[in-house]
Amino acid sequence: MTVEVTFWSYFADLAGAASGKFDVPVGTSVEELLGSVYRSHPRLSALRNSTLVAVGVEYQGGSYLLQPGDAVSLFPPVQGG
Amino acid sequence: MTVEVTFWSYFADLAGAASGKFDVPVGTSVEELLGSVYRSHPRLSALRNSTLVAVGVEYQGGSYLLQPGDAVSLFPPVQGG
Amino acid sequence: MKQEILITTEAIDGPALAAARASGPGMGAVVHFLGVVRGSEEGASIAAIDYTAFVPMAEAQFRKLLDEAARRWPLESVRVVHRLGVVRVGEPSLWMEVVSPHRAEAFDACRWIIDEMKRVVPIWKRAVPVVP
Amino acid sequence: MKQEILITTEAIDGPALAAARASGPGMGAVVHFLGVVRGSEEGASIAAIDYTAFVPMAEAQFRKLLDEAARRWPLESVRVVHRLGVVRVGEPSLWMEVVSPHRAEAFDACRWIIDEMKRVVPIWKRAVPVVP
Repeated sequence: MTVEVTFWSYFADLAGAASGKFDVPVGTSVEELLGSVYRSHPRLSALRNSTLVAVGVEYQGGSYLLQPGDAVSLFPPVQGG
Repeated sequence: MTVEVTFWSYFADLAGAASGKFDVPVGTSVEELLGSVYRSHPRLSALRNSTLVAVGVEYQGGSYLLQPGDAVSLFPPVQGG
Repeated sequence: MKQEILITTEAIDGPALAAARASGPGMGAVVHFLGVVRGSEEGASIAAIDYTAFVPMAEAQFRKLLDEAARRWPLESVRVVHRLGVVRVGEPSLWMEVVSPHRAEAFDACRWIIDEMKRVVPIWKRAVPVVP
Repeated sequence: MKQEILITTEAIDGPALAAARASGPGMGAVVHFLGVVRGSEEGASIAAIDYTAFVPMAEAQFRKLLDEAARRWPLESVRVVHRLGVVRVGEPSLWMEVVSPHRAEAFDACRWIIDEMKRVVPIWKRAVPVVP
């Protein structure tokens, strides 16, 4: 399946794109997907410890198993207010 | 000297007056003045433990020594807000 | 620190008061508190609360509190309005605004001023019962 | 509990928002918080902050926070407005209102929502430097 990954805030600058598409098997974990993302966008991997991951509009950890239709977002710490 | 004592809130109801005048020597303590007040207005004396005393616009304790021109206020716990 | 204290029988218009705020360069956080008369007092329905005050002392005590707040926290401005007379259920009796560089001190100072006000500012209330 | 969440590029008009508050019978305390853009960020002068957000997620996360606040405290209503885009120094980026029977829960809930917002609501800022 194809998973669309959106990069928010300065992650888009570091990735050189606002989003990317990744082909992964159904049931791939978020952690495995991040491995593919970091191979394509190595500048993002330096920030992996402060990276937040959402699937749809909910936060998810690395063990979440991706399903068809899932949209993934990667972003730095939030700064609202 | 004559000291004017003002009774605020329901202390005026208990005293039956908004204020009273008391003749005391210069240098009389607030505590001694209260003794005179309670003799004139015995219904106030039951509330002596929750009575607040001000001289002018400042709180004072029983040991404050009254001077000519001092205006004394007696009132129950405050309830603003 | 700028400070304004108003003890008045006029109705409190919170939005108009907020709109009249001067903006300052160090302003990062504004906290407003509005105390509103509730429909019951100690379990009984009421129509209003009638507030009275020893006004010169209330003003003096508020000034001392605001001076002390300015010593404790880095505040830009504090404004306080307390209404006197009959304040009907649903209407505000107290309005306060604290402006500071950051939110923690604005919240802390606002709560502290209200708590201290309820201890030292000579204002009293009398419930006005509902007339059937 | 009533709740309203608005994430918008429109300027925040705090007094107009406050004036639009519906009054409720259990309302005893209203706390407003206004977060204002300050003139410096990490020591450097700035002209503005440009806010961006992942809007659907920001709305969903705000909803979860307000639902959780309603479980923790007896609140009447919470309204939150966060501005996006370029917000100049001195202008508000965040407006919040918490209404409750008593002041303690209004202050506690307001602070908690802001603290949690800064942890989970996907909004980011970028300083806009002063152009000489």
